[in-house]
Amino acid sequence: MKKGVVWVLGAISVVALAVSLYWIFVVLPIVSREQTGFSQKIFYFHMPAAIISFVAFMVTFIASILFLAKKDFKYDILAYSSAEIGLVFGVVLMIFGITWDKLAWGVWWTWDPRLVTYLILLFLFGAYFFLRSMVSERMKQARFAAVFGIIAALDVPVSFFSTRLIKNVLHPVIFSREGFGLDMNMTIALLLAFAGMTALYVLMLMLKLKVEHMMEDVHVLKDMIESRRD
Amino acid sequence: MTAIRQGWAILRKDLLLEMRSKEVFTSQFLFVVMAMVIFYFAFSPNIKNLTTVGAGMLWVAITFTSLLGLNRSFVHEKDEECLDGLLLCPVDRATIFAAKFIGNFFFLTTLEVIAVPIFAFFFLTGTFLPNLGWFLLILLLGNVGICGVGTLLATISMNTRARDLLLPVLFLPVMVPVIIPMVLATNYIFTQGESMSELSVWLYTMAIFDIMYVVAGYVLYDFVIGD
Amino acid sequence: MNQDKLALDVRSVSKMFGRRQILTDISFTLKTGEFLLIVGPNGAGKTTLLKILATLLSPGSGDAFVSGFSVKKNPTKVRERIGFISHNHLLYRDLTTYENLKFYGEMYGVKDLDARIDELLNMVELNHRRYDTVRNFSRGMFQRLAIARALLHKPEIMFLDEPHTGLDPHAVDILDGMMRDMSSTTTFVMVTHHIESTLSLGTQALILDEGKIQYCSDTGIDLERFRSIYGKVCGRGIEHDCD
Amino acid sequence: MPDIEMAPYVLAAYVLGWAVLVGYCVYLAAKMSKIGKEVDHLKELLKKE
Repeated sequence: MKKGVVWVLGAISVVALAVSLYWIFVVLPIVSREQTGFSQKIFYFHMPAAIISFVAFMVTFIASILFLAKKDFKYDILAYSSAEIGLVFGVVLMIFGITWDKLAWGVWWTWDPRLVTYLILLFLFGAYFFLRSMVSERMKQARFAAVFGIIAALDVPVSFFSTRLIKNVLHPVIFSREGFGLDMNMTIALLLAFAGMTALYVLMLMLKLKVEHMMEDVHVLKDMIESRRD
Repeated sequence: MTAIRQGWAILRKDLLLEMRSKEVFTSQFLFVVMAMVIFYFAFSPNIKNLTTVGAGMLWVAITFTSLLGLNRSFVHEKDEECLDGLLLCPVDRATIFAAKFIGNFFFLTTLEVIAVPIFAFFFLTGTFLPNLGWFLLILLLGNVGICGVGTLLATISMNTRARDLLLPVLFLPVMVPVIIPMVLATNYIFTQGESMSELSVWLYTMAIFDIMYVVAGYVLYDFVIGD
Repeated sequence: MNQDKLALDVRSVSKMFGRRQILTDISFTLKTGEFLLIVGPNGAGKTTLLKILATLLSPGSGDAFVSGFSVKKNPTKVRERIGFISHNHLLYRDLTTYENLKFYGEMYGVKDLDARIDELLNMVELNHRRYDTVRNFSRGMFQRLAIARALLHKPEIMFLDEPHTGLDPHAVDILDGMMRDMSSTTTFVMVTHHIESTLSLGTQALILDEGKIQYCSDTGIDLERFRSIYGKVCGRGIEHDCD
Repeated sequence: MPDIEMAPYVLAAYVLGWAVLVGYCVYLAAKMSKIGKEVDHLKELLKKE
């Protein structure tokens, strides 16, 4: 891993996220009550987090397929590393999501389709890691996890679609995010946050992969020492 | 041709074994009836017309009961160490999936043939009868979904340390987005029973899910069976 | 049958379980009609090797060809041609003798299945148990039926994983008789502990230790060398089991 | 809810969200340095023997 890349990514994410915070809280005016007021500021971090966690799970999906095709452990490592980071962003997303609910509807939890979709998604990838912990043989673990990762990722569109269905029954559409109508400053804030989070995701992934490869090194070194003693 | 012959041999063997022991059917039947009794006492104090919660009760009962059967779908191979025997046969792994899937589907449907009328007798008023055909279609789609993804996940879980403990953890979150349209559609039939136009969206969702997961199981089965 | 056709062609097979190296770069060939004995101490990788050849495990790297078919690319073709006997009998306890054989026969697509089942049941002397569920069989009866099961489809190559373990004398007789009768037409690969009693059957031998080949005959067993390497690897003479 | 009452919720969400992201990075860094030490230790052992 190139140290320089890590620093650059780190710098990008820190600067972009700091500037975006400045933009969100200082530059941007508070929008009018009709447009949900101060709570709208959540949106600028909420949406990038959603997209990143979705992307992270897609990476898991693709890496799982590649693993089954090539049987190379580096894809398995990529798959579960990305899933772990996807879960981290998923948790962040849930924090923003339930706050949004509280502000928009006055309760911490509504069965908002997006929230439900992500709740299911978190459970799915929680199950993914539970499955991994239940298989000790490395090859089998990777194979099973890859199959379940594919199933879990296939579940995302179904889950999104079917949770939309409850929505149509329980609540008529209360609010649609498309109605925001972003102006110039809003777009800048959103793009900055998005760039910062993307850099952060790549950075986290690189660190996580590095950690996993170092753990591999530890095993190899231990084996070498043991084989010398024999 | 070969695949059909082999699939049929596996299926017939599983049916024969179950007919001899009847252990899965007996436990599933007891479970589903007791679940209904408990549901009655849980809901009846507050809800006058149990038909309004009927769809939820039905699918909760069926989903959890199906777990019992799915967990047992490999019990003979695993407990009697016959899995190697099956794997040594010149048979496509996808064929094993198809046979096990059809077997599970058959067992679950058999159970429902008995359990659902009992359920209807206990909880439902007759208003859904004109739409019986739609109701049966929902049951059919639900069973295909449960058994499609269940067969694949049961094979995974029986090969792990946790064995049958793992199946609910894997199976339920995968099933939730499908149980939602199943429950909604069933509820619609139980309580409204007039215009069927809205029903089609739910049926499509279930059908898409069914196809997706049966195909996934068929394609991915090679990776989950055996060591 | 062409005696020079290769029954087995193993090309640098390696296998790891997790981080543990079970087999390292195993290569050997075996001609059709030969009888190969595989011996070695516990944990030498004998069973793993046999399972790879029988397509129950995938080779981590390298490839093996059974009757010319790759275990990696053509496992189904391999499975059609092999019989496998291990200490697991691979029988369904709640099925009868006949139903067990019928099931496996259909899986293998055996022609004239009923006649074949008759013939085999006579051979292993279980015809009188035809309609009994096998649940209450003795260990020896299980093993005899397992032999019949493995022979159903007239395999070209038989893999035997310590077939003598836990057998009663009657079953041993049947097993040895079967191997003698078939040895002219069938290739055998046997993993064994009881080296002394089976050495007369073998035409080739392989000694494995820690996943590596220590001795591999190609033109018949050189008894001197075999004895000395066996002694070195197992720490005792061939009159003792190696484990 | 008036805007001014929303502010604490929004800020709390930001703080918590950030805490999770930063916390994960810190966890990764800590793990990395711990394993780094182990790798160095093992390499040294290997040299000595």
